[in-house]
This record gives sequence, structure tokens and C-alpha cells, in this order.
Amino acid sequence: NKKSNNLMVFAASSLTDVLNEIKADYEEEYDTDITINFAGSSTLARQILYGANADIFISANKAWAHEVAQKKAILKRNNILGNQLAVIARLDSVYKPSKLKDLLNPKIQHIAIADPQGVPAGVYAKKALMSHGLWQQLQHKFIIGSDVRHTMAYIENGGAQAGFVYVTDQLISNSTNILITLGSSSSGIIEYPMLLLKNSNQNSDTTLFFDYLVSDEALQVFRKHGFIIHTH
Amino acid sequence: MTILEVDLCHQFKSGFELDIHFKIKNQITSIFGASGSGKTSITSMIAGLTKPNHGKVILNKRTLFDSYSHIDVPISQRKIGIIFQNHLLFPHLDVKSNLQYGIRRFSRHQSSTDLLRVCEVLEISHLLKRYPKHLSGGECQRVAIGRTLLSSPEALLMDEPLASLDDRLKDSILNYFDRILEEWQIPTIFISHNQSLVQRFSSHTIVVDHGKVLSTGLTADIIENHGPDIWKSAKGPINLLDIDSLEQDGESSYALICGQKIQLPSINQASNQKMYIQFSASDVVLSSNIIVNISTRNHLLGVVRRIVEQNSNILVAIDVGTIIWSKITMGAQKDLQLKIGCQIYCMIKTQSLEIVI
Amino acid sequence: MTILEVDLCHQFKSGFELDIHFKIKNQITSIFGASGSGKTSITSMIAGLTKPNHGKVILNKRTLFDSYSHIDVPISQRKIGIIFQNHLLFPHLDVKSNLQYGIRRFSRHQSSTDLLRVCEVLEISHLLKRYPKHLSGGECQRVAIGRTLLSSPEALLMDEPLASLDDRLKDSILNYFDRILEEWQIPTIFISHNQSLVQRFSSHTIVVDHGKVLSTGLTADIIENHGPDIWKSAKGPINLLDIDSLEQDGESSYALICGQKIQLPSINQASNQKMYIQFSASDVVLSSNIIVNISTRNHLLGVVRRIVEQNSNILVAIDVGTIIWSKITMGAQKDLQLKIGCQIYCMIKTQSLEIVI
Amino acid sequence: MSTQDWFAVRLSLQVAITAVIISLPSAVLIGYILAKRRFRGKWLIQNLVNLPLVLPPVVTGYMLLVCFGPYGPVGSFLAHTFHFRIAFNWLGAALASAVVSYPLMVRSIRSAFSSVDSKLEFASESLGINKFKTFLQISLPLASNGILAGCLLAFARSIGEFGATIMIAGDIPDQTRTIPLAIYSLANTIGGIKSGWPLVLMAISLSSISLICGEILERRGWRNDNS
Amino acid sequence: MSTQDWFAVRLSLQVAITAVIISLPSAVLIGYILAKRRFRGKWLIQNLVNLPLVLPPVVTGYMLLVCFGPYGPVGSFLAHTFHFRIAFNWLGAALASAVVSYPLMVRSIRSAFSSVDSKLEFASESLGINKFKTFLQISLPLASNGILAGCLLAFARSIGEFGATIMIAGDIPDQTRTIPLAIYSLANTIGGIKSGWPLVLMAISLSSISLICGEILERRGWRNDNS
Ligand SMILES: Nc1ncnc2c1ncn2[C@@H]1O[C@H](COP(=O)(O)OP(=O)(O)OP(=O)(O)O)[C@@H](O)[C@H]1O
Ligand SMILES: Nc1ncnc2c1ncn2[C@@H]1O[C@H](COP(=O)(O)OP(=O)(O)OP(=O)(O)O)[C@@H](O)[C@H]1O
Ligand SMILES: [Mg+2]
Ligand SMILES: [Mg+2]
Repeated sequence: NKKSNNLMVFAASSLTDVLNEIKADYEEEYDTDITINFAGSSTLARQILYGANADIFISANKAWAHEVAQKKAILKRNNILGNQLAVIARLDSVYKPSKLKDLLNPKIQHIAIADPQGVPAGVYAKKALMSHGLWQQLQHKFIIGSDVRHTMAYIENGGAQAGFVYVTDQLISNSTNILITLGSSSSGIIEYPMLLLKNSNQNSDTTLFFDYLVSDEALQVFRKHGFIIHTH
Repeated sequence: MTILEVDLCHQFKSGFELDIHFKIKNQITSIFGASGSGKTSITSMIAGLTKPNHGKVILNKRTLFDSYSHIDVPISQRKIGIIFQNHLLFPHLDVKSNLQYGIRRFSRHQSSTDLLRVCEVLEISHLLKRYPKHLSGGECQRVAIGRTLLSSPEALLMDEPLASLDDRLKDSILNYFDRILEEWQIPTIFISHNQSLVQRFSSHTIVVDHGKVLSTGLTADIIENHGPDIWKSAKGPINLLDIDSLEQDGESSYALICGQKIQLPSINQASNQKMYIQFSASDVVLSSNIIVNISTRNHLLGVVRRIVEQNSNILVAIDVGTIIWSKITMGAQKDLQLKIGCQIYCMIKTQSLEIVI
Repeated sequence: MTILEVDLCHQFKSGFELDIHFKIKNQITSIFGASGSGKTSITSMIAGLTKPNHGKVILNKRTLFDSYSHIDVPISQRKIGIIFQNHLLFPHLDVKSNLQYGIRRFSRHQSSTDLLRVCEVLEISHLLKRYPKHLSGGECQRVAIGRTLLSSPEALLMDEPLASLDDRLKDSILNYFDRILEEWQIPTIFISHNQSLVQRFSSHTIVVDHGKVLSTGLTADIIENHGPDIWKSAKGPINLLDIDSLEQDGESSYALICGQKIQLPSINQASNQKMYIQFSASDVVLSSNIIVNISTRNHLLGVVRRIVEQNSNILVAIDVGTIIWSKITMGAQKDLQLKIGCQIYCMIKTQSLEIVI
Repeated sequence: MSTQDWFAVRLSLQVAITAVIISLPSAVLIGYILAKRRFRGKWLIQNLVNLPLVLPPVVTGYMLLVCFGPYGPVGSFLAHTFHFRIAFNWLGAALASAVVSYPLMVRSIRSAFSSVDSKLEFASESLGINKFKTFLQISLPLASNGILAGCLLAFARSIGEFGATIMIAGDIPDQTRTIPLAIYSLANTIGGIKSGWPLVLMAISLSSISLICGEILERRGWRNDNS
Repeated sequence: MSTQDWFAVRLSLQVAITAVIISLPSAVLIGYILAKRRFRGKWLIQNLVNLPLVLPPVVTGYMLLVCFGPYGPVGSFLAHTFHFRIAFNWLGAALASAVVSYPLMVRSIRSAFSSVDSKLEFASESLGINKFKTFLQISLPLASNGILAGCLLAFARSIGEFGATIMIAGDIPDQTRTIPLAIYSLANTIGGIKSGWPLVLMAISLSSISLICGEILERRGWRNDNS
């Protein structure tokens, strides 16, 4: 049952569950095959820059989206999709910090954080800690995750007593809970820029799907999975 | 008395069937047979390198292998020394370490095989620091011999140990073997295609053919009965006489054999070990009276005891105190009018005599 | 006329020095020397397996190696067949494929070495489907011989090709060699420690010692001049005489040796191939007159040519038309008053004679 | 297992086999040269060959992308001349697997050639067979067990290859999602790694089968054919 | 290179060497058994040994974590009894490297033992030396080149190990950040991979040095000692 049209979406891996659901809904309605390449935003960006045929790129932060937008022609973009950062810990952890300052407590030996040098979740966490003036003091406690899921794995497996992940990621885990939710005031606005890329074998379905992603139907699904919808 | 009892049945995939039974005492026994008749297979089964389908190997009442009671003693505890057809020196060890590898592993024998002595006899003293890959074929063979002798085994299996050595070395190594084995009193199996080596070296012989024992017995008997079948030309049985006493007279040595004097080839090192002289039946010339003006030095007077015709040759047993076999032609018998009971001189060239210690 | 010219200088790390120069024509030439004297090294340098420090190898005007003009013809183009001391059969090929491996690679010779004939002579027809690891030592050796012969080389190097074969096989393979080499007319180098093989098989001999050529020439001359030095076995040099013609008289056979009649041991199969008789120096009794009433049948009259003292024994070369060596004691020499030039009878027991085809 | 999982299994097999086929010829050549020849730049070749072993696979994948991607020198040449692309394609996955497993294959083959007795090669040459034919008829068959082992090793490594593959081929369902990528993607979904177990077992059994095949082939060879 | 980079180099060396030391004894034993013995469960052992080869390293790392992590059975036992932890520690990195490179090491050692002529072992036993001593005095020295090669291979593989390491040891700067983790972290920044080149070169030269050392050791051994 090959469909007549197909399009290629490159999406950050934190979107895996939600996009698969949206894709299923869409394919049921339209005569289009959607292929999604999930990976870390940095990998995806690099693949696009080195010539991958992507129609849509959904990055987990602005920086990689910006990188791509600089070098490739962009037909459309939106910054509607957003997320929230949280401090989480294992359900059975002995010490549960209730504010960011509590992370200084020596009972917290390690703090899991996605790589603050490039991985979006880490960059946001760094920003939040900087704004609370804790960044320097906590440096020696960091255990660096290569992406959010990995960061969460540290917490689940006891590598860290607390850590920064997206709210959406924590929803997948059933052995942790959220202790502190960070507002956009501290972490900055967390956005998932969606880019519609100009591509050689473009067709109208691409635009159709890009628009579908911001339709109420899709936004409903995003919300269900814990994402925030920014209305600018 | 040490005994090696062997009882082997094996069917090779190639179709070749081995079915061998023999017992040997503490003596040197040759296994003689054509190429591919199963000699190497026999030794490798005795040593434990190949497991026969059925059979039994017993050494000194120790059962080394028994397929019925599922006994299979590890190779390293069989105390059987092997000198392999293809040396098998350890390539990563120098000659000295190769020699010392199994030294005094089996503790029974304490003398006459120290490293120095072995190196001297085998003429490998100058090679001690070399590695096997820098040795010639014959040198490898000698090191392998030394290595096995130094482990002082309770039985010795030798597969063509002297194949690529020249006669001089062969002689000196054989004499050394002889002496060691005399002292050790262990069953020894010796495989060689060289007829004279077999004759000189082994008291007993087992003839194998197509994996079966054809005949077994004293080498002399085997030679007498099967010689022409086995060897292209047989020199007749070997005579081996005890030397009663030894006498030096100027440059020559004489021995007393049952009261009669016999001149020996010059011996370099006089030894006080028991000595024998050995010569083959074909070396014994018979004459009815003492002859002068001849290079032959020794005339032993004896009485004819038996006359056997074999393949148009005559074997005569002469009693000179002990039995000496002589092999002559039918023409000679007729000329000498040999009959049982008549007196006759056995003339033996000194050079034909071999002294065995 | 095919010529192999060899000129080699090499210094081994072990200190052993090789310095060899010789030329051979299309003839069979033995290299004879003690273990470790450099024989294998010479052949491996001629074949191109080892590169000498200096030297030259020329075959039929083709320069195969020349250190001065930096010529080094690849092994595969040298057209030199080698039979290795340790077989080197290809383990992954069965016997037939091993034999066919280099077949007719060198195109000069077209007959008498087809696969069937080779298998028959070497008695390996029944082994064609086997793999080398399922062969006995002697079987491996025969396959290796066949493999090399089938490649029809322009020169042949053989390193102890018959070491672990029994006499019957040795004889038939040697005859085959003889015939092939007669037909091919190629230079052939033959290494063996077996004196009688050397004597029967090779027309020329090169004696090497410690890496140097000691002497070179006709095998007969070498034996006459250097026999006692080279063959130091207890029984002295081996005498090998051509049989001019054969005569049957009733049950006995007689041979003519340089015009003198000699009685042979009874032969079972009369053959029309060239025959030799063979006996060792210690089997030859000397006497100054013909003796009767003795079992010895043969009296060859000759003239003493050389008298050599060796280890308190006397070696006498007697010219009976060809040279016969006799080994006697010093006492016998004194009694017989042996001097160069005097006439003497060589008495040889018929039973001491070995007939070699 | 879902049809997607089965697709991943089929694809993994296809990728691994292709990877082995791509690398085999040059691996045999290089292995032979490293084992039997002595020359100046030998250590350089050895280092080049070993590169993918010491680099994180992601970096290897990145380098491949730079080279074979649509804008890379090789990639664009292939695209323009043959209208043929490697990146973001199962061929890309095969290339990644081939490169990453190459050092293992070469090593195995090299040691196989080293243990072929040079004297047998001499013997062959002395029978008038030139070096090349000697290689084909003696060295190659005698080293075949080791070459086989090298192939199996490369196959197994390919089955497990992740880092370089995701870089150059991407994780595109039904196109480049091999077993490891599928496992990774499952680990990223709500069910978590537990739903990946069937695939993990599948990977294990694939390699078991290849190992057992290898054993059987080896046992039928000359080497182990005893008594 | 920054001090952090130098730390990564030192740590990588420490981890790789430890990994080799951890796995060597059992690899020699298993390699010997696989090469020289025939028994029932052989293919099972072989499969177990090869597991880390076919699994994506991340999965291997995950399994290690499940076992050796603070909440794993072994990990918690060690923590309670000896106050000693493996996970999230350089020891964890060493363990990950050891496990991932284990199949390579065993394979190399196995083929080294296979090529030791069994007849030499028989000869040794016939001289009265038991199987164990024969192993020590004959098989082991004759296989030493292959064992060395196996160690170098494992070393090189350890230098490049990423997936399992990041799983069990985590990427803790100044504690567990080995060269590949450092490279990966650099590659994740937008400036990107270019700033990672010094570390890539470092990884390459480490493996080169190990290879060259290996060559030298090998050449001084008996095998290549010609003429
Ligand atoms: N690769 C080598 N390195 C150093 N010395 C060697 C090497 N090969 C041989 N030799 C030495 O060179 C000498 C000659 O060896 P070669 O093998 O030519 O002797 P050979 O005459 O064939 O002896 P044999 O009759 O025992 O086979 C020996 O002393 C041997 O130890
Ligand atoms: N592993 C094997 N598999 C099958 N057949 C074998 C095997 N080993 C030996 N044979 C066969 O068994 C027979 C006896 O071999 P063996 O090696 O015992 O002979 P041998 O008497 O030592 O001969 P040689 O004097 O030539 O060394 C031969 O015909 C040989 O082909
Ligand atoms: Mg044999
Ligand atoms: Mg030699």
C-alpha cells in the first residue's frame, strides 16, 4: 500500500513518540507517506548541511535551526512548539531538592545535565543556573549527558541524584518524578523551531503536512505529550 | 623385568587397518616393515598421541591404555620417550633449553646421561645457543635424540632416529644408545629401514606388513627365517659372543672366547663394562685346517652341530664352546665335505668383529 | 650441453661460513659431507630460497643469480626442481592435486613422466585421493618426488630423497631416476649419507666440509683417493663393483668382474637390468696365495695400490681391474708383508656379497 | 516482533553481507601484503587501516559524510556521473559498517596469512608457479579459515554497528533503520528499552548463526579433518 | 590542546591499559580452550564471548549498568560490602572497554593458539611435562605474538570506545571523560568537529604508537628472526 506522495521529516529524538502519533493520524487521512529521521539535533543539522534530502527539520533548539537556516533556503518556519525544563530525581531518592539552591546540598553528589556546550537541554539548564548564580558552584557536580534521554538515564540508574531534563521526557519514565519545574523566566523560552526547507523534488504535500503540524488536531497531540504551545 | 605389552586395533578412515599384538622385555626391538605398513602409527598409539579404537598398552604392570576399562593415562605420565620421525624441536627454545626441557623428568636413572655427556656424544656442544631454525637436518635430529634421552624414560620409541646422519655419527650414537639402554634396562622400540642398523642394534625384531604382525622373535631368527623375504639380501643370523677376558699385547687387543684367543679391532677407550663381540654369519669363513699367509687373524676350532639349507644357502651351527652360525654356499659345503660332528675352523676377520659394550 | 655453474659465498649469523664453487654438467653429482657441512644450504641457494651474500648461479647460460650485476631470477622461473629434506607437500591438496600441481610447467621433456607412470613406479597409485596428513613418512617422500619429477625441471636438486624408504623401494625409484635423468640430460645434485647410494647413483661427487669444497671429481676417483677419510664407519668404505656379465651354472650364479669370475649368492629373480655387487672393506680377506679347504669361494688377484693407516687399522686399495678397498689389522699387514705393488688375493665370501640392481 | 522489526532484521542482514562483500577483496590484498611483504611505508598502511578502530564511530561516520555525502567530493561525483547515491541510503549503512569493521577483518586475514608456512610458497614457486598463482593456489586456500573468520568477525561487527551508520545513513524507518538503530529508537519511546529485547535477541541469534556456520565450514576444511 | 584534553589523553591511556589487564588472563584461558579443546557447550561460550561484538555498544553499556550500576545486583553488593563503586567512575570506563574489546582479544588469542602445532605439545607431554606446564612452556610462548596482537587490538579498540563507556561511566568532566567522549562533546557544539581535530590526532597517534611497539616486540621474538 505505497502512497503516491512521500516526504521526509528530520526531527529531534525527544519528539519520537509524539511525532509518530501525529504521523499515524495524518497518514490515515491523506495519501502521503511520511518518513521521519530521528536523531540528536546536532546530527540532523549536520546531515542536512552535508546534503541530506530533508523537507522538514524540527530542531530542539534555536541554535541548530539557525545554523541550518543560514546555509539553506527556508520556505517557512514557526516557533510554536515549546517545552519546559525540570529538575527531576528518582522516586526513592533520600533527598529531594525543592528549589535550585538545594542542589548545593552535599547529599547531591552528581547532577545530570545534557552537554551544556551544544545539546539544547544542557544549554537551557546552563542558562537557568547562570540566572540563579549557581553555575560556577555546581560545575564540579555535573555529569554530562549526550542527549536528554541519556541525561535521564543517569538519574534512573543512580549516576546522579538529580538532573535537568524536559518535562516531556520525564513523562516517559516511571521511576522518577519532577521536583522543580523551571519557568521560561529562568531557562529562557524553550522552542522547537520547525523549518520547511526548499528542496529539489518539492511537492505541495510538504507544505500541507507542515501546516498540519500546527493545526489544532496536531497541537492537541503535542499538548497531550506534555509540550507547550507558544502563541506569539 | 620390564615388560611392554601392546595390543592395538584401529581402523583409519583411509581404510587402513592396524591389528597389532606383541610383548617386549627390556630389550631393543626393531619394528621392521615396508613404507606405510603402520610402524609410526604403532609408536604413536603406544605413546598416547593417537587413541586406538580398541586395545591395551601395559608397561611394567601399569596399564597405560585399556579401551575396555576406559583407562587412558595422560601422555605426560606414561614415561615413554619418543624420538619422532620429524624432530619436533621447540622453535622458541634454544638447543640447550630444548635439551634440558624434560631433563630427569622420570627419575629412575641417575647416571650416564648428563647434559655434557649427551652433547659430547651427539656432537652438538657447539650448537647450544642456536635456535632450531638455524640447524641443519641432521643437527635437529641429534638434538631431538638428546632431548629424549635426557628425560630418562621408562620405555623408548625411536622412529628412524638416524635417517639423515652419516655413518661415523651413526656408529658413535648407536654405541651410546647401546650403553645407555644396557644400563637402563628398558623396553626399546627401534624403527629403521636400514638393515644393518636393525641387525646390529636390536636383539629382537617384529616384522609388520599391512598393519599386521608378520612374525616376531630374535632378530637372528627373523633374519634366518624371513631374511630373504624381508631384506633383499640377508647376511644371515648375527653371532653375539660374550668376552670372558681381555688382554692387551702391544698395539693389539685379544679376547678369550670359551678358552680360545681372538684378536679384536683396536679399541680406543678400554672400559671395564661387560663387552660382546658381534659379527654376522656371512662373516664366518670355514676351513678344515689352519691357514697362514692370510689377513684373517682368528681361527676358532669347533664342531659342526647343525646344517640347515635355506634358499640354496647353507647355514652351519658350529659349537666352539658357544654356538657360532656361519652362512656358506652349497658348493663350499660340498668342497669341505661338511657333516654333523666333524671338526672345523671358523675363520673370522678381526675387522668383521664389532665390539658392543 | 647443460651446465650448472655455482659460485656462492655466504656468512650465516651463527658464524657458519659457506664458500662453494663448482660446475657440473648434465650428470648426476652427489654432494657428500658430514651433517651440518652446508649441503642443504647450497641447494637452497641454487634454487633461490636463500639469497647468498655474494655469488653467481648460472644454468645453461642463463644467469639465475649474480650479486655483482644484481640479477636474481624469481624462483618460479629458475626451472630448478627441488626435492626437499622435509617433503613440503601442500596440506590442502590431495595427493593427485599435489602431483599435478606443477605438471609440465617446464616444457622441455615430453615423455616417460606422465602421472600414471610416476604413480606406478613410486607405488602411490592407491593414495591419490588422500591428503598429506594421512600419509606415512615414506609415502610423503614419494609423493614429493613425484611432484617434482612431473614438473620436468631443467635441473634437479634432491636432498636425501630416499632417507626413509626401504631398500626395495629405493632400488626401484633409483632405477626410475636413472632412466629419466638419462633421457632428460639435466644437471642433477643428489645429497645422501648413504655411501652405496652415492656410489651407485652418481657419476661425480663433490665433497664438502665445513662449508668448503674439499674435493670434486669422478665418484670412483673420490673413493679411491678420499674413501677412508670420508667414510669413517667401522666397516670401512663400501666396495661397489660393476658386473660385466652373468653366468648360471646349476644352482649357482657367477659374475665376471674385470675378467675374474666370482660366485654370487643365489638370486631369485634374474633381471636384465644393470647389476652391481656390493661389500664393505672389512669383508675383504687378503691372502698371498690361493687357499683351498675353505668356505670362501672367491679369490680375486690384484695389485696393492695404496696403503693407508687409519686409527690403528690398515686400509688397502687393491687394483683388480677396478679398486677394491680392504680393511685389515696392522698385525695382518705385517704378516703378509704388504707393500705397494705386490700381488695379493682378495678373498670375498659369497655370502658377504650384496647384489644391487 | 512487528513488521518494522522484521524489516530491520532483513536490512541488517543485507547491510552486513554487503559490507563484508565490499571490504573482502581489498582486505585480503592488504592482509597478504602486511603479512608477507616488508617495505618502507608499511606502518602507515597499518595505521590507516586501524583508524576506524580507534576513532569513535560517530567521528568516522562524520568523515564519511563529509566525503560521501551529496556535497562531498566522492558523493557529488557519483551523483553527477552515475546518478547514484550512497548517503542516507542502505548503501550508506553498508559503507559505514564496512569501514568500521575493516580493521578487524584485515587483522584476522593478516594473521591467517602469517601462519601459512613460507616454505610451502617456496615449494610452489620452485615448481614453476609464479608468485601470483602461488598466492591464489597455496596461500589463499591455506589462509581460508582465517579469512572466513575475518568475514564472520566483520559480519558480527556490522550487525552491531550504530554510531557511524546513524551519521551517514540516518535513522530512516523502512530505509536505513537497522537493528541497532531500531533498538535505539525503541529506547527513546515510552515503552523504553524493554520493548527492544526481541531485537536484541535477534541480533544475538544472527551472530550465533553466523558463528555456527563458520564452525561448520571450518570443520569441513582440511585443517580440522582428523583421523 | 587544553589541560582538559590532556586529562582525557591520560585517562584514555589508563582506561585502555586497565581494560587490557583485566581481560587478558581470562581471554588467554578462553582462547586456549576454544582453540584446543572440544566439548559440548563450546558454541555457547563462543556466543557469550561474541555478544559485545554484535550488540550496539550502548546496549552493552546498558546491560553493564543494569548489573554493575548502583542499583544493580553486583553494583549494590560491592557498594554495601566494600564501599567500592564501578559505575560512573573511571573503573566503569575500564570495565566497558574491557567488555567491548573482549571478543576481539579472545579471537586473536584463539587463532594464535590454533596455529601452535599440536605435535609440539605432544612432544612436550611425552617428555613428562603435564598439560598445564606444557601450556605454560610451549603453547603460551609460541602463541605470544598472537596474544600480543590481541592486546594491541583490545588497546586500540578501548582507545576508541564510546557507546558503552558513556552508558556506564557517564561523561563526567575530569573524571570519566576519555578521548572519544571529549571528541563527541566537541562535535555536539556548533563550532563543531573542527575543534576536535587535536584529539582525533591524539587518538590516532596513541594507536600508532601501540602498533609500532607491537611490531618491535614481535620482530624481537623468535618468529621473524631470519637468516
Ligand atoms: N638459517 C641459519 N642461520 C644460521 N645458521 C644456519 C642456518 N641454516 C643452517 N645453518 C648452519 O649452517 C650449517 C649448514 O647447514 P645445512 O643445513 O646446509 O647442513 P647440511 O649439510 O644440510 O646438514 P644435514 O646433513 O644435517 O642436513 C649448519 O652448521 C647449520 O647449523
Ligand atoms: N591420520 C591418518 N588417516 C588415515 N590414514 C593414515 C593416517 N596416518 C597414517 N595413515 C595410513 O596408515 C598407514 C600406516 O602409516 P604409518 O605412518 O604408520 O606408516 P609407516 O610404517 O610409519 O611408514 P613409513 O615407513 O613410510 O613412515 C599408511 O598407509 C598411511 O597412509
Ligand atoms: Mg613412519
Ligand atoms: Mg640438510
